[in-house]
Amino acid sequence: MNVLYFAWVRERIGLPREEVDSTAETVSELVDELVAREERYAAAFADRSALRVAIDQELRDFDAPLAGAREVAFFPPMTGG
Amino acid sequence: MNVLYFAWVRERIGLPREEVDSTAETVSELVDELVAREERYAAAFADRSALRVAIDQELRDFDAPLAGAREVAFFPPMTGG
Amino acid sequence: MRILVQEAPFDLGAESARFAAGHTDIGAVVTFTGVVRDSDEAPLQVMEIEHYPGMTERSLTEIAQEAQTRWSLGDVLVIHRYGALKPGEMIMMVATAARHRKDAFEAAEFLMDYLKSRAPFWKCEVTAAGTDWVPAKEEDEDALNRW
Amino acid sequence: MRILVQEAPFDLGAESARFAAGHTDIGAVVTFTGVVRDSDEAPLQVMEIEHYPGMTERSLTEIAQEAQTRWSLGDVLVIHRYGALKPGEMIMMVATAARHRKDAFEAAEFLMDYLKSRAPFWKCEVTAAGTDWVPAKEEDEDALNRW
Repeated sequence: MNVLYFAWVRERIGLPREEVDSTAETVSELVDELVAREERYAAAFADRSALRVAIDQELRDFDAPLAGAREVAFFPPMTGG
Repeated sequence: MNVLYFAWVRERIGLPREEVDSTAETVSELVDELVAREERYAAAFADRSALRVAIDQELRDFDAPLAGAREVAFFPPMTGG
Repeated sequence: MRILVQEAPFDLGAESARFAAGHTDIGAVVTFTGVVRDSDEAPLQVMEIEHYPGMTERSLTEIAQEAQTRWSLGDVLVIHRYGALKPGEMIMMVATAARHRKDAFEAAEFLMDYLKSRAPFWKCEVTAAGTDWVPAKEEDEDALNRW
Repeated sequence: MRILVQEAPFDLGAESARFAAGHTDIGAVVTFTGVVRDSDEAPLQVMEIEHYPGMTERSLTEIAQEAQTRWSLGDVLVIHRYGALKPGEMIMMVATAARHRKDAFEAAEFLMDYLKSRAPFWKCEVTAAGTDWVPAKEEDEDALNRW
């Protein structure tokens, strides 16, 4: 699936998007996999309560299932307006 | 003193302003004098609760004193905006 | 602060752009524009707006000054027309500028609530059926109680 | 309903005038404009606004539709920019049109409250001291609870 990063999450991980092969069933499991990979992911996901997640462009919780998801995005709380 | 009328008060009395010689001490006494004059004043002032009064361009009550007043205006509740 | 009472139309676009331009210490601009709406019953031919020259300017200035006392505002604009207006024409506008949106919104609503019931304007609707002075609404008087 | 997400500046005057023009069934138009404010600490060189193309348009459309469900509105406009903006530049605007002022004001405040915390934009302040991602404010999240 396509994984996107925005704002300081993007900066810490060092790229705006990547294709990830994963068997994670939830967002949390996907984050666990990423964190186990490299230090920069661990830095980005250190405090999950400071992050928001969208599945296929809809805001969801970290325990949301990933079945059928094509696009998962991680970012800090939004500051529009 | 100068007495001004606006909106339907003006229409009922038939003029927008007039010079009135009066010894009335309050707005209410001035209205009593006007009402005693002619039917058109009685019609305009029939329901004083439906009217507002300004003395020298400041909203006041009907029991406000007239001492020193140069301009008294009568009108229905305002509908600005 | 800028208060205008005039018979001529105003240019909402130009006024809004001029009001919002060139500030770097404000983050929020709110405008309210009142438009002549067609009557609920008969088609409206004209809305006649009468006012009390002198007292109008004075009361609008007082209301704007009160808003500046109550909220932290960078600027305030009030424009109100009088005379004969057609449906769809703009009657008036207020604009507020502030650092934060809450101040700009609240001040604009305050201006509108006071202007409705405390500025000496009276509206008369002219339809084929005749002329009708628009009555003041109790809810407009009630709206003042929240400030 | 009109939703625009763009890098280019918009013309507040022209947009406001176009939005308010030609209605005879609405009496109230409210606009809110967000302006890049100078930083509280160091002078701001540039405000970088990042967004999530696709989700941005979708969420703005959902927020505007929700406003139209909750209030009786004649029209809604949302414009939001992204990219590099200088102090004093306009970031975004919303406009609402309604028969009555209460609906127009409330809907505009609702749009702003949701747009602040639910539309995928992120602001980064660039000063001589470096770059800082603007943190979300707790009061902005709390503001959603009133709706």
